[in-house]
Amino acid sequence: MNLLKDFKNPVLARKLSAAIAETVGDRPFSIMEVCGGQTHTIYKYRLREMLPPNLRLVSGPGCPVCVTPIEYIDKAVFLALEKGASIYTFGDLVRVPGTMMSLEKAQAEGADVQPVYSPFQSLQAAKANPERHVVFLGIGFETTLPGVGLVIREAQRSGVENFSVLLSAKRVPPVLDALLSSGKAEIDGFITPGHVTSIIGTKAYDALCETYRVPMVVGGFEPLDLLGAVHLLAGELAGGGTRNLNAYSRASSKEGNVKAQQVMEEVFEEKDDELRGLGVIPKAGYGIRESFAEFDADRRFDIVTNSREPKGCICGEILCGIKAPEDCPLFGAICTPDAPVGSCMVSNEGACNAAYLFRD
Amino acid sequence: MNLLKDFKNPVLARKLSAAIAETVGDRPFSIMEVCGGQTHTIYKYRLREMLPPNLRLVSGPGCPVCVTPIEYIDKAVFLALEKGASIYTFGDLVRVPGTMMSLEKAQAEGADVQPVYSPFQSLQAAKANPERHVVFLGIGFETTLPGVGLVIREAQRSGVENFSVLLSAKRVPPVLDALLSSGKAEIDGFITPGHVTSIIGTKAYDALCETYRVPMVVGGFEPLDLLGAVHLLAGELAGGGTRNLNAYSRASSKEGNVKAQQVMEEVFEEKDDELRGLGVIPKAGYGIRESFAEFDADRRFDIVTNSREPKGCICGEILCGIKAPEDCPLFGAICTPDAPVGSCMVSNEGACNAAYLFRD
Amino acid sequence: MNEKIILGHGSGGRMTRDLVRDVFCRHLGDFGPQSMDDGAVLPCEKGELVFTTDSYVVSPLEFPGGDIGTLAVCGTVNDLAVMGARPLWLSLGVILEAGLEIDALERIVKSIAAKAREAGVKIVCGDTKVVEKGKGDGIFINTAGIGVLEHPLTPETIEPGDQIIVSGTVGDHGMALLTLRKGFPLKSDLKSDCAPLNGMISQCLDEAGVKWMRDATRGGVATILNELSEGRPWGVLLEENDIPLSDAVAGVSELLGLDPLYSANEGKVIFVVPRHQAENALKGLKKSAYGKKAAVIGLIVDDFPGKTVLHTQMGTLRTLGILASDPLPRIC
Amino acid sequence: MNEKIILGHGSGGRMTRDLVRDVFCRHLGDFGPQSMDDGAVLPCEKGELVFTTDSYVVSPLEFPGGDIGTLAVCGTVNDLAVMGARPLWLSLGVILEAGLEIDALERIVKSIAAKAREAGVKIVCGDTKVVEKGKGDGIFINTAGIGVLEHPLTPETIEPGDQIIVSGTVGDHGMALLTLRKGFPLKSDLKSDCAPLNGMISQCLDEAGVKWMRDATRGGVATILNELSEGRPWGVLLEENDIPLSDAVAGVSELLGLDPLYSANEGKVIFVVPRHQAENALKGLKKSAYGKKAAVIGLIVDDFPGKTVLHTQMGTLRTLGILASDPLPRIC
Amino acid sequence: MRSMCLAVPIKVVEVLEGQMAIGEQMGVQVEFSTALLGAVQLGDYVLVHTGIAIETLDEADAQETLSIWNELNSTLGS
Amino acid sequence: MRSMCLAVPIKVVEVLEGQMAIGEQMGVQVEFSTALLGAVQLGDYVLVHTGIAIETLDEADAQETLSIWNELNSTLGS
Ligand code: SF4
Ligand code: SF4
Ligand SMILES: [Mg+2]
Ligand SMILES: [Mg+2]
Ligand SMILES: [Mg+2]
Ligand SMILES: [Mg+2]
Ligand SMILES: [Mg+2]
Ligand SMILES: [Mg+2]
Ligand SMILES: [Mg+2]
Ligand SMILES: [Mg+2]
Ligand SMILES: [Mg+2]
Ligand SMILES: [Mg+2]
Repeated sequence: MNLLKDFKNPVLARKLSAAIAETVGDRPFSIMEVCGGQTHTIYKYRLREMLPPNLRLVSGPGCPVCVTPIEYIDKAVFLALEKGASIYTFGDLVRVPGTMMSLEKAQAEGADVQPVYSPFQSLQAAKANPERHVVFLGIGFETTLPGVGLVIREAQRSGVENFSVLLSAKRVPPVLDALLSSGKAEIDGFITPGHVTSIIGTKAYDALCETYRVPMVVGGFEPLDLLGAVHLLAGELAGGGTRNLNAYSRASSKEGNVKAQQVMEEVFEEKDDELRGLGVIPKAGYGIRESFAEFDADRRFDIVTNSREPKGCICGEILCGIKAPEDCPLFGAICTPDAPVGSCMVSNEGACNAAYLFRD
Repeated sequence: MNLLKDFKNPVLARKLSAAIAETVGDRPFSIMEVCGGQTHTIYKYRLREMLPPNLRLVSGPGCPVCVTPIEYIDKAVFLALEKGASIYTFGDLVRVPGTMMSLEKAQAEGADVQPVYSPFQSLQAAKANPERHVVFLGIGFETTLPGVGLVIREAQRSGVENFSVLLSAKRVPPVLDALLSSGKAEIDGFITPGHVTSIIGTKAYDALCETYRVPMVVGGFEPLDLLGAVHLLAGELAGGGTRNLNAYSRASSKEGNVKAQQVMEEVFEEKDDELRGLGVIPKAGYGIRESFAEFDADRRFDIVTNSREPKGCICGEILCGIKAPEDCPLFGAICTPDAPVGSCMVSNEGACNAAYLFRD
Repeated sequence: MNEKIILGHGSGGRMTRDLVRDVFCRHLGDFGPQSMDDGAVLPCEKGELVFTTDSYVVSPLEFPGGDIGTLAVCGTVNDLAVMGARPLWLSLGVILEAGLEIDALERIVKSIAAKAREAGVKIVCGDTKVVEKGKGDGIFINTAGIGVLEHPLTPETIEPGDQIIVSGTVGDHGMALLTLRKGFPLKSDLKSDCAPLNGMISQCLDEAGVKWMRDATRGGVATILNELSEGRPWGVLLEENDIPLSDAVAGVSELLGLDPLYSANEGKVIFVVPRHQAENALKGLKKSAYGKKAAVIGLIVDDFPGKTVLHTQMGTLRTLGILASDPLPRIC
Repeated sequence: MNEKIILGHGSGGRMTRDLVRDVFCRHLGDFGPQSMDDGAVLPCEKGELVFTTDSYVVSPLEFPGGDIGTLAVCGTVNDLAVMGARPLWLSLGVILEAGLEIDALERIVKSIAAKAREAGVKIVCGDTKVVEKGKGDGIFINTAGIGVLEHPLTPETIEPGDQIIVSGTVGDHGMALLTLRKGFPLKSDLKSDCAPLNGMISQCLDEAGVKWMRDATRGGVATILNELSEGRPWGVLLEENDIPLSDAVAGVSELLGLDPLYSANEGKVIFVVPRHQAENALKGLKKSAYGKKAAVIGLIVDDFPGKTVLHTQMGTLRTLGILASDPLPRIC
Repeated sequence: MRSMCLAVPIKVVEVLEGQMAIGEQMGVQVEFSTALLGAVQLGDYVLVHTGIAIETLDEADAQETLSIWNELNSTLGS
Repeated sequence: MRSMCLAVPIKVVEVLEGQMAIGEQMGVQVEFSTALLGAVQLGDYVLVHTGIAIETLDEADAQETLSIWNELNSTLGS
């Protein structure tokens, strides 16, 4: 079997689509796909076309680039231009506008900015260039964090002195908790993020389902994964169920990846943290533990920023599922992927970017 | 009057030429022009054509690039490539081959090599780029040395910490002394170097004239200056005189430039030194005094070289006036300005370079 | 404008186009290019010439399937050929960075010679400059090309029903270069598809009434088709399942989250031919080693005027837009 | 060869020529340039075209008397004109370094437009690339040019007695750029002489039987005349006193110990004309603003076959050789 | 280039020293860390995210999921 | 570029602070140090080597030298 192609099978897709329509009937429901990667797949394959019009898919706060505060970009630019650090980063971050400039523009000012596929590349670069200080931009949710933790642990183990991580790590369950407790977004069910769940396990959502009486289904990232998740959710919604289900069981379990959890526990500690547009959320983030302080760019450098959020951007409300990209007056006119105003327009996983790229 | 053009007057040149021919008659004489700048003028204006064939002009050891040992180039390359220093240098040095490579080739390996007109430019560059160490290549005879001394003094006065001088400073009188005492070159009279004399004064040659019973005349650098000097020398030679005369009195005096002598005295101290091809000559060079040790690149850096002189090059004998460039089997065939073997082929003031450039 | 040039201005996407329009075309006015075509049709006393230019700044200089020299010949030959010209003469301007190995330069020049020979073009004039180390990147090459116009295209006759053909697998060059990025832990047998296509194209022109063609370089198939459809009263409909894709390109695309439709090709042409000629066109293309995997991938449709739309493998329809730029390495 | 490219390879002197011969010409063989001329004569169906290319890498980008854009148009227009062609079309390839100010780019493009207008040529195609900061030097420009051959030169008819004419003062461009070197404590009103000379040249061609002409760019008058005399059964004899020299060029030359005969010009042409036409040629040149100081500076002689010899102001004779290279800044 | 939520099934083709392995996906080889997994076996499918395997994939489970969906046509019209 | 033995007569046109001056030679201005000379006057000719004045030139002496040479034709045939 081909685990990629088989989950794009259009015949099965049509079956799932029909089953979903039959299940929900004509009652209106809103489902939030939490993860930006899921949003990307939904737009890329136009999956909304395969759902009945009364079943609304709403993009959630799970795009790591989108929820990273603008101050983070300003810090990275500062480290690159003022401290002469080499910045290693996932490509998505390069074009996100900071208060003064993006990393791409910093590059044009002479900054050394290297897009990478893996955080390991940044540590290798630090070892290969002992005369430079390498900063890895460690942003992401629980999917990405264990890898960043591995690299920090390895840096300490091998005594690398010219390496640090500028961390902006977020946790999905507290964010969903805040979303649900605010009561602002009217969401009937959640497609929880498959790869985050591979790490943290489905058990992480049990309390949320119970507290807020809302069904959740773990969804993968192929078209069938998402349709399958919607199908299970539809069953719950139709029957008034509030279970915590798993439509991505080939890659995620109840307990999650215990080794990964241990690495996170060893290197990071929970903290209250700000998500862009959502404000400070209790326990929504991670910091680097004291025992690895030497690899914390925030501790290591005196970083000075003067950050301002762009005017008029409604990324925050979009991330909460309150508004859609098309509701933003800047969308497509002033804010485009060429000249993005907010972070949601930059990443391929951002709702505004996906809505613009795949617009009609 | 135009002090440049008037000393190129062809009518006066013909008069001097005729006077010289008449004065020497058909007796054979050899005259050495000590300075490389004089050699350059002689070739550029083909002054030998204006002298009787029995009056031979022989190039002397006064080309600073030519007498600088190959190890000096190797040191500069080492500082540029191994120590990451920015090298500021008179342009003539850039193409001189070292044992492994020239500074121009080091440049292609990433070295920062900047040709300058004045040593002051190097100190300015050090002030403007405090993150780099700037090394000025201080080579030259007494003409150039006071300026290098001024710059070192100014560096100390203004507390510049990222500046040093790699010194290879030579003194004309001890070199002439060595040449004369060796008895190898059969020279009947000397045209002493005008600009060196501006600094050290004509008195510096009194003892030589007396000891070796050979006439000397200070010569300038315009065609008439040189013909004028030859004219005076011709008179001495014809009459058996051994005086120390001055055909460049508009720019040099008996005492020389006392302020310049004081600067040299303050910053430098005499030492025995090696001249390329001539070997170590007592008191022929200068070192930087202990009180300015911080600006001495030799003291400041652990410089490692493994120098070898190129095989077959007879620069040494040419500098002594024993042989002419055309006597070198490599001349023009293997050794050319494009691919120089010895230093005499590189500088515009080198005998081999002048002979090649202005050959028929 | 008080902005500065950033990498995106050279991406080949919209930022590049805007820069060309707002800076070059605006100031050059009557003395500048009269169209955004890659080559210019020049009135000659008898017949018409095509004249084109491209600079090549690829990194690394050498890669599986070619090098910067291969690119410099093929790119310009192909630009002439897709204008309907027979490529005849190239100029060659090189800017060398001090520190470049002469051995590497020789290899590159040999590639240039080999590709010129294969394409049947002569390099008739050249220029060499050297810049300080740190002021260049090994070697930059410019080639300008002149060809004789033999088969003027007729985009104005394009109508719904006309077929879209691609001459082979899509995205190879861009994905091959991506896997070479320093430190990227990827390995594949991917090769650049860089090739001179004038022979293949002329065989196709002989067999089919080609109305329009274009080499799908920077920006890939999606960008080139957008250029075709933009402002037209008809649209382009692509069938995702029919687009030839090598396994390795598909694999790299999945691994890095990239869309091969936006990945550069250096040996692929998109053709528009009348429906009844499509079979002939394919037959003509397949005579060439470079056209063995040619396929019909879509058609001109009445719907979606001005747009390029993809019929996805899921059966849904998705508009293919133009990307702004990529934070990717230089690939041509 | 296991050597590396060094700056000297781009000096325009012998090292450049050797590199072109040993690397480019050798490997390109039949597919490479068939002569070392700056432009190529191309057989066209009716009449002949001239095609030429040059890259411009000058530093600083802007200087008194012009900028890199001015140079890029004038240099290529002049290369066409001195081949006896009427320049018609240019291509324009730019390589921009990230970090370049768009304002500066606009100024340069305006210069390009202005000079194209003055020269009466159209820039008919172009290309834009951007490289990372630190991989370029602001902007590099390549222009290729096409002209129609109207006045084929006849160097084979050159004979002793023919006159050597220069269209004005010598060495201005190179010396002007030298005084701009960072940190050099020199100031002067020196300006680059950069200008499109096709108008002036055509006026001269109308008046005089020009047998050969060349723009005296990198390497200066001495180098260009060496290229003329090399391998010929006759020699060139120059009269130092007759060579037009501005005071400032003479001054900088003295101060820095340089020879203005080896300094680059960007608006000067050397002509060889029959003795009886020399007066007409001068008259024709002086009609142009760029030829006001034109002068006869020497002649073709039986003596010194293959050489260029200078009759110095001292009345002696000195061979003018070709310099290997200079440790000087990039000037064109 | 998207890397943030992207994780792709990779078949292990070589197990290396130091908790590293090489995997393959449609002819493309990728080197990745296995530090977050237990021992990996040749032929295993793993989910690789930013060069790090985050989970072993359960092929049987995938197969089962697909066939459940395939069964939907017995209860619905095709 | 030759700088080593090269020294050129320059006419002082401006005296600056800090033992510096500006001189002119055929329309080219050069800034140089006067630290090795005493006070320089406007109109003085000085010999400038590598940006440093090393001597004040004696115009009268130059004139005399030239006229001595010019006298040579009285004793010789022209
Ligand atoms: S369209 Fe732009 S400005 Fe509006 S919410 Fe999205 S990112 Fe923010
Ligand atoms: S020709 Fe070359 S090798 Fe011979 S003495 Fe002169 S510099 Fe040395
Ligand atoms: Mg083109
Ligand atoms: Mg092209
Ligand atoms: Mg093209
Ligand atoms: Mg050229
Ligand atoms: Mg480089
Ligand atoms: Mg040319
Ligand atoms: Mg040219
Ligand atoms: Mg030319
Ligand atoms: Mg192009
Ligand atoms: Mg630069």
